[in-house]
Amino acid sequence: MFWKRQIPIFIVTLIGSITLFGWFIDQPNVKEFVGDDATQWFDVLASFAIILGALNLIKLQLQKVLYQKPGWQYSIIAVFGFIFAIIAGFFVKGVDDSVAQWGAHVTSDGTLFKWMFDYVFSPMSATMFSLLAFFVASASYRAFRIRNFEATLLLVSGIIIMVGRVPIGGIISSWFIMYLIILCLGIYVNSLKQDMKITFVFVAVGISLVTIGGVITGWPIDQPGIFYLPSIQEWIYFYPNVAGARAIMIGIGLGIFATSIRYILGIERSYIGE
Amino acid sequence: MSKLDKIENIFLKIGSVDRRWIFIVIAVVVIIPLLVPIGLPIRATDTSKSVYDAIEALPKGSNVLLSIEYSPSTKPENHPMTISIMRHLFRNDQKVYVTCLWPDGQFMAQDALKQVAEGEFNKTYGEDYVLLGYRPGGEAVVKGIVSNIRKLFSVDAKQTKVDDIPMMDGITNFKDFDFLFSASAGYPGTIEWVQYAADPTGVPMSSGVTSIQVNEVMPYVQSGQMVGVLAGMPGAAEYESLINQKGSATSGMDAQSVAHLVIVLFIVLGNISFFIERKRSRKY
Amino acid sequence: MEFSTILGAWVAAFLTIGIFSYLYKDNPFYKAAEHLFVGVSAGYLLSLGFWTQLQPNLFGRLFPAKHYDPDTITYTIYNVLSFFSSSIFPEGGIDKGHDQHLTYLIPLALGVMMLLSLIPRFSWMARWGIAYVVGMAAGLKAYGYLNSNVLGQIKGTAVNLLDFSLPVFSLSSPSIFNNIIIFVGTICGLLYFYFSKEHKGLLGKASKIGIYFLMISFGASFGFAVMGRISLLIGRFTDLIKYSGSEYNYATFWVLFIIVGALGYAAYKEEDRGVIAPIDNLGSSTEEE
Amino acid sequence: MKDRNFWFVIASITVVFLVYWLLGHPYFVTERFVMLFSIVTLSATLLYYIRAAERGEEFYLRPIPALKAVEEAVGRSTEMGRPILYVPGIQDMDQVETVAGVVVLGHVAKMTARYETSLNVPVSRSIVMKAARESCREAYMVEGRPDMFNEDMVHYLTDDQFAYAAGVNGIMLREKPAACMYMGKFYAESLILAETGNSIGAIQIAGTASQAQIPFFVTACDYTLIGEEFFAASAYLSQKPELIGGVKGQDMIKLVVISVIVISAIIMTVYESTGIGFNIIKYLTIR
Repeated sequence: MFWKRQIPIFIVTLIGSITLFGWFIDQPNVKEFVGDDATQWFDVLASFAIILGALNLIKLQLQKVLYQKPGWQYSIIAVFGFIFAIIAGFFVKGVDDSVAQWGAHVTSDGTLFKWMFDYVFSPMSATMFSLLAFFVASASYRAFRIRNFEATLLLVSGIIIMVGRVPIGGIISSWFIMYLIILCLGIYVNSLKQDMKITFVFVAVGISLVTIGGVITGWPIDQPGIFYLPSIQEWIYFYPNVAGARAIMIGIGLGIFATSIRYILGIERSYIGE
Repeated sequence: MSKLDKIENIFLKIGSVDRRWIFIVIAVVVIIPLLVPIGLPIRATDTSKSVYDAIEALPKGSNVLLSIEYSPSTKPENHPMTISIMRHLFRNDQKVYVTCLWPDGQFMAQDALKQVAEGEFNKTYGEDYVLLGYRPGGEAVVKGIVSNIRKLFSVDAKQTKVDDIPMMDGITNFKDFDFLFSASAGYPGTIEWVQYAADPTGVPMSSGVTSIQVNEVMPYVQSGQMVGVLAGMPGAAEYESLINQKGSATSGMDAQSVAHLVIVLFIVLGNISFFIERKRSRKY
Repeated sequence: MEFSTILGAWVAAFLTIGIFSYLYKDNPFYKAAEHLFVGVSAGYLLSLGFWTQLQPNLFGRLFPAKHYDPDTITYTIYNVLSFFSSSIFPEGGIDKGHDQHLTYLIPLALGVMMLLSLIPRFSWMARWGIAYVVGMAAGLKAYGYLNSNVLGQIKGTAVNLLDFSLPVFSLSSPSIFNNIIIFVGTICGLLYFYFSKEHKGLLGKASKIGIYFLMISFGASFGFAVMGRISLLIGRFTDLIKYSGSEYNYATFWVLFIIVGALGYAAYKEEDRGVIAPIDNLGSSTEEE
Repeated sequence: MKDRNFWFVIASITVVFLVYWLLGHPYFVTERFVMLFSIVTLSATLLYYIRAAERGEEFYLRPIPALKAVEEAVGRSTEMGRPILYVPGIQDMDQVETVAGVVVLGHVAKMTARYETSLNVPVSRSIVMKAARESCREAYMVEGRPDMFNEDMVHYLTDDQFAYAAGVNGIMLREKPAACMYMGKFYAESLILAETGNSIGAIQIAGTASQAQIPFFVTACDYTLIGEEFFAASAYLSQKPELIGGVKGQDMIKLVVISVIVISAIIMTVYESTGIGFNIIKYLTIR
């Protein structure tokens, strides 16, 4: 119990207090630990964690092959991929020492490792992510619903950003948007009053007002600015969006702060499975 | 069955279509504009313009630190930014120092330098630009550059001693740079540069980020901790139009525009069938 | 063009289209590409982590070339290691510009303990390393986040609200109206997350406004997320179009032809046997363990 | 002044610090004093309320609709005779959100035990599987229905992100759960899950703090716990005093932050328009 429970809690409290209060201590050793070594140690541990993960994965895949579980043929491919990457990483450099020594080979041109990066790793990781473009499209069709006022606000601001930020938003006239708004308001009025006549009068008056305005001003594409998509987009993005994002940011900051303090003081111990 | 009901039925039918049709539509609207460009005019947003103005205002021969923090998975968004920024810097005869916080970033930096510095501008390595390369440690690297860059980067990416690189004369820490541009796709990246380098030293910085990240860095731009930001591929395209040299982002913009419109259309169509369904379920 | 480049283009085209074939349905091409990806990325990250972290940063600090002296114990160990792998431990110490820091034996020990946790009997050993990571992150992040996310943002919001050098209203440039928007939005957004009082009356209204601001912000994230995904897709298609050129021997077309042909043939066969293709591909043939 | 020990410790720390300060504060980074002050005050506030709650003081928490909906959803599943699907995110236990997700799972399991509804929990990490199993077993024991618990209700699919999403989708389409709950850390798969859940007409309740995924959940799910709401959920459902105290403490900190914003804005406005006062921004800037 002592080794498994008390020591880890002690380590957290010790390291946590050093890294937290070290910021206030003007002493070279402490400063160096807080400013550099603490993170470097973390990176070293993270590399060990990567090795651990890789070993775990290979263990799983090999078990699959050995016991011939369903889909074991594919596991052979996974193991092959791993071995190939390890060979490129540790055994076959592909260039002379004068071009790249061991260690520099993972970041130099012309090596087997770079080839693997360029033609195997890059295309696959990029493609995995770009699959999401398709899923976004299908979700936007089948799942993004205007269920309540909040969702409406979200979708409308999302749509304005999406259209306003790309070139096509710039060629949509503000007058077109005004007509669109009139029509949408017409639908709203209709559902409110349930009377075709009122709706018709409302829409007719609205459309003629906009048209008169347009004729007088000569239909400038980006005037009035509050109906021009790139301008509204810029405003949303710079003001209401920042306000919301800032509230979330402060909230996250406080949440992380509170959790960290609970860790350091030993109130929360979930990380060791309690 | 009234006319309205018939129209409603059509919408409902469209609403329940197999998703593979939607996939095909998206693939087609992205591929066709790539093959047959429309050439929509690109209008720069204010945040992109501020980046351009800040770099344009630097006097000739300024020291600019360019930090590359992205991997191939976001290359389409970040790489065009890096290339445009390099073109702008080299055209104005600035000295460019390239560092990487991501290991894959070094590949990206090499690619861009090979294309722009060697291929287009014929600049001399070590005098006009230097690739300092990747150092592990995330924010520790940022802090290291702020306190003493020569200690952290004792050699460059080609293992040359920095003392032998002419343009490294007089560069000892972050304050010796006049500007920082970070092309970033996540952690460690722009946020760390703001927190540990730009905020404490007051050296102006700007950044090009992936679309997903924009909202995380916007509060910094708004409060003036950063000078503008390039947001995703459209941001890169805007920068290409600002420096008047088209690249891969510009050629992607037509596809991007059309795809966005189609997605908006999908949302609208989907919601129409949602409303019809809701109306009918209320009736019965 | 070099053979390795052309071969690379073929491999890349095959893997890209193989993964895209998942959109039609889960199939052997996708599964093969996916498993290859899992294996390669594990090995790739391991090699990268080793050569950019462990070798230069850990071993480079334990056995720096600067203090090389074969008579000391550390370098005797080093020379033994060097005998096994001269690429990792080159002769004369590792020259990465570091001084000797024997304190790095601590992370080495924690790391080795982490690896030992693979053995079920020692599975608790990983806890020490985890504890270090948790403690370090807690200390550093508590300070960093409080400084830049809380104090920094308070600073950004606390502006002169009645600055009459600015216009009262302007859409896309700083104005008093916009300053007030940010001020009110931030405070109401924070109040939405206030839990220990019922949201009625003034607090209720404020939190309602707060949630609207949050939703606008999420809307913007939504728009940007869609934008990012589409950009990446454009990037992939641009590459595929490049690989379809004659200098790559029309790799894209050939690969597309082969994969579509094979999938089409399989679908045709299935139909022949009277198996109706499932409507929703995602659920059709997923594997569960 | 109820908590004597607390005030005593605070007073002693202050005295010790004052003595240290008067002795010339060697090794202290003076320009970071504001920061040290905030860290100490904020931690003390937090600690005070946690201790108060542990002593038995009761705090009110406002109702959150999404949490009420959890019980409704369980009830509806019972009526329809269909299972409940619970996804605790795709990350490991080192993420705070996963931990919160597993805690909430415990409460959902209590409800399913009470209503005799079946529960299905696919997970993507083996450690999460162990933790989730324990938490379900415990819940069924507490409700006095250990007979209803079986280990397979929590089962491991795969570590890989998209393969996991595909696996969960398969379960949804085959079993047609009446309610789907997504509580934990999510990445890109959020959208795939929510879309499928939507297409089978399940009640969907999501909870996450992953900023980029919240919009997808808000638009595709019936209820969403946003950010801090999600972290507070475990306090709501567990009614454990130390957790409720923590929520109360964090609320107090929020009030402090809001007042600081308002006061600083007033000071800035007065300072810049009339020149009276001082530039508070200078004090908030920590190098």
